[in-house]
Amino acid sequence: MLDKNGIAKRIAQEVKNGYYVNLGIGIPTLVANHVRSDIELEFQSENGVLGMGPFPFEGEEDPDIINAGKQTITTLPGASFFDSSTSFSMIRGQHVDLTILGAMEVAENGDIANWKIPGRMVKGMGGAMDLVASAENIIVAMMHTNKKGESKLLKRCSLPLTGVGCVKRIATNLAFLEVTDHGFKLLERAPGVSVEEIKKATEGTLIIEEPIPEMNI
Amino acid sequence: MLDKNGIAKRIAQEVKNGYYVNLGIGIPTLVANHVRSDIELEFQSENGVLGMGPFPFEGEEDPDIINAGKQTITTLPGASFFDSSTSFSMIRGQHVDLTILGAMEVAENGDIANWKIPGRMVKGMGGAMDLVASAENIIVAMMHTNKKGESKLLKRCSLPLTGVGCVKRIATNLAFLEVTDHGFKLLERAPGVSVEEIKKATEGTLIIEEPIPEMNI
Amino acid sequence: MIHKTVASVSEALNGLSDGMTLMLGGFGLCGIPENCIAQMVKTGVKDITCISNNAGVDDFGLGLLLQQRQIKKMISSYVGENDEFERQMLSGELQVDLIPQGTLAERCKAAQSGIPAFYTPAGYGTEVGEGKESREFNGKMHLLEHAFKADFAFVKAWKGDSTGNLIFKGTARNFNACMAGAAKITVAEVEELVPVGSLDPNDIHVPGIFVQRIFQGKTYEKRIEQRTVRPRN
Amino acid sequence: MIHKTVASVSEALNGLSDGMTLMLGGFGLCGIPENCIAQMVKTGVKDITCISNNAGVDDFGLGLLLQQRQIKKMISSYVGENDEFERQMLSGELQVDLIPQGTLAERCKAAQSGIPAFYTPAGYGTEVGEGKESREFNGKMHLLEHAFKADFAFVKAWKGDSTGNLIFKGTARNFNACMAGAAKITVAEVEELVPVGSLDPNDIHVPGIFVQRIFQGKTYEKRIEQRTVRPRN
Repeated sequence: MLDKNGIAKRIAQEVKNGYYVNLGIGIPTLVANHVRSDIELEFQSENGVLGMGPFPFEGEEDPDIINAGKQTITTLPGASFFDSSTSFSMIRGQHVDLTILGAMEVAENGDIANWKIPGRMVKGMGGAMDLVASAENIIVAMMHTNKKGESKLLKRCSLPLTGVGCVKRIATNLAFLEVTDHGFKLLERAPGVSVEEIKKATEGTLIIEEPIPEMNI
Repeated sequence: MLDKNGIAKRIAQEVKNGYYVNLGIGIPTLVANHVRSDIELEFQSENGVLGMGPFPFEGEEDPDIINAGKQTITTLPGASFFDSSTSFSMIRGQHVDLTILGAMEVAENGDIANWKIPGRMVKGMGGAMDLVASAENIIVAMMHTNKKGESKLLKRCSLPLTGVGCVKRIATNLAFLEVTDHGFKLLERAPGVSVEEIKKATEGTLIIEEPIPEMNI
Repeated sequence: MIHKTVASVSEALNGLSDGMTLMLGGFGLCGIPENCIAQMVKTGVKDITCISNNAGVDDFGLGLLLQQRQIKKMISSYVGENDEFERQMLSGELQVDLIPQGTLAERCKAAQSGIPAFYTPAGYGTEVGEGKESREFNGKMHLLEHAFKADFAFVKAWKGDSTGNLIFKGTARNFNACMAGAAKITVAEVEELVPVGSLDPNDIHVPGIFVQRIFQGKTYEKRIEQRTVRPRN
Repeated sequence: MIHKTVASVSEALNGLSDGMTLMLGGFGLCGIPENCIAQMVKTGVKDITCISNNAGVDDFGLGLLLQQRQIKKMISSYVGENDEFERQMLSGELQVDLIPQGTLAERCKAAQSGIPAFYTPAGYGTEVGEGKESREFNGKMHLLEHAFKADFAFVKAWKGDSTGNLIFKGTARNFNACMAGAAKITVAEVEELVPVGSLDPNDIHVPGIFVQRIFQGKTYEKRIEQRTVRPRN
């Protein structure tokens, strides 16, 4: 079974040379720490920066330089700042190659819900709806089940949707999966996790073509 | 009767404090020379400059700094450069207060034609269609008649239109007129020009409320 | 050159009245018009509709106006950092229109640019698309979205000059650059008002034509929401 | 950081073939991609559709491609400075689509921004509006206009770095900034390729994400169309 860093590590393997990548809040943010150093890539943050670097050293925080999670950040050589409209030109215009974001629910048809629990939690969708409606390449990073132990990989989402039929791959603490026309296709098991465990934790249709390899992370 | 500079001089009186002004090619360009020096204004050129100044001194021409007529220009303190999309945001978004342009024909309902003579001359509309479709305040600068002596102030335009019902005022070598719901209203006569002469040179409906004052330029 | 400097924030907000619709720049607390917000708290203007990506935090930014119940409606994309906001929303005291961030930015940009409406894929098939016109382009469904209409836009820049030219620093540019010129009157507050001619015409982020009033803000707290740092070695 | 520098203009144009649709930056002869055009003349690529505000003059800019009959169709707003153009158009050898300049710019911008279509008042009630959908917004009629689709965009900047960040000088920015990122492949030619990190991230006009290939042009003639000057006193 993977922890959050493990999930990030597995997703980092999906980052290809030359990619512009947008990372959501939470586990996705950790992906930056695990990309192979020989991969050329740049991180885009929708609040208006390309070429994000690591957090600043203490005392060097600049309130005018933050990421979409409102965290103080630094920039790398070659970075640029721009306004929100230009930022979403990059996103909607499919110039961002890979979007990695968290989810409350993913459905076997690729639907995703991650912005609202009616009557209980309403934080807003931020840039997530633009990202999932536009990106060709969307990976969800999340736990396989919620705090109550219920599956987050469903036949149909029960929560208000963020986007329809858009999720391509999913990395969880238990597995790495692909969304296909016929359901969730199990690609890899997390270290030490059996196919049976993944089956039990997945409500949506699970396509299993044995043997299912264990992740190599 | 006015020459081209005279027409420009009359139009210059319409430029109010705080105006952003777009000048077309030809007579409109001359307006810049005649605005009262205590008027605060800025000239916008649709190729991407705000705060245009006079032509450069010989030897100081910069091929990268031109106006929409492709003439080398200078900029004044407070100027800015921007791309074509931003330029037309200024125009379509009605941030430009006054547009002064030439015309081949103007109709009594405010239609204007100035970009095409079918089969003979096709230069294109450039930014004129955006300007006339957007500006609240459009003044046409032109000769009252064409080279053949035919009126350019018509009941209906015969040439392909640049815009519909958009012209507000017209300054010609003979007169200063306003476009109203009922036709061209004669506001002023050019120095030494009689109402009779203006009548003869105007094909469209001419509204005359005597006495018609002579221009004060 | 057209001069737009006003003497004070109070002069800058001249004409602001109850029930108006305002645009406010900033992302989180980054690049927010601190002086304009403080002045609104002071004047007590109420029943306002705010178009702003976020709603501040409980005790800063738009949170200050929420505390005073001055806001009737928020049009935002993300409001997760504000408990008072959530309380007012769930109790029905506050109307809230949550829209995708890119759509928010583009509806500002459209207002600035004289584009009355445009199509975007964001939100199609979700609650956001309910009741909206949709249409297929290139095999993909899109929603028709309209330009905002606002009475005032309050934007905050790093440097500006008397003719309204603005320059931003870092990610404080965000919505400020899209909202300038998107309302009937745009008020810019700047950290430093510099002499006309001292800014390079090539480096202007917002040309002065989009700004009607400009003033130098008194102080800027620039509060950081998430102070994240890394160890020195 | 992603490196995009290519060794030569010939490498930059790799994949360009007959019948393609191209965007070319520039206004008149100001800011045109001189090296890319020269290379196209050299390769003899033909039947191309050019989206470009102007068509050059008889012996420079796109006029060079017109001379060689390499252009099948021009999509422009103003073509008044080119006799050969007028001859080919009137004889029917050349297809010409004349569209308002602001619409041209916005259709590029829309392609760059993933906006498939938008409404503009420009051209309503004229030939330009014939056969197009129209619609009333705010009591005024507008036309529905669509994003362009192009295979290559050739843009020219003053300075650029290896990751594709671009900075323009003066009015040479024009369509170059709107076309970057508006085609499948954007090629930027620059007067000076500077080291990554030497451009201030606040001053970038076109962020590198919109550019796929970049190279330093060999020479720039930068011909002036209308040399206008004033006397020294």
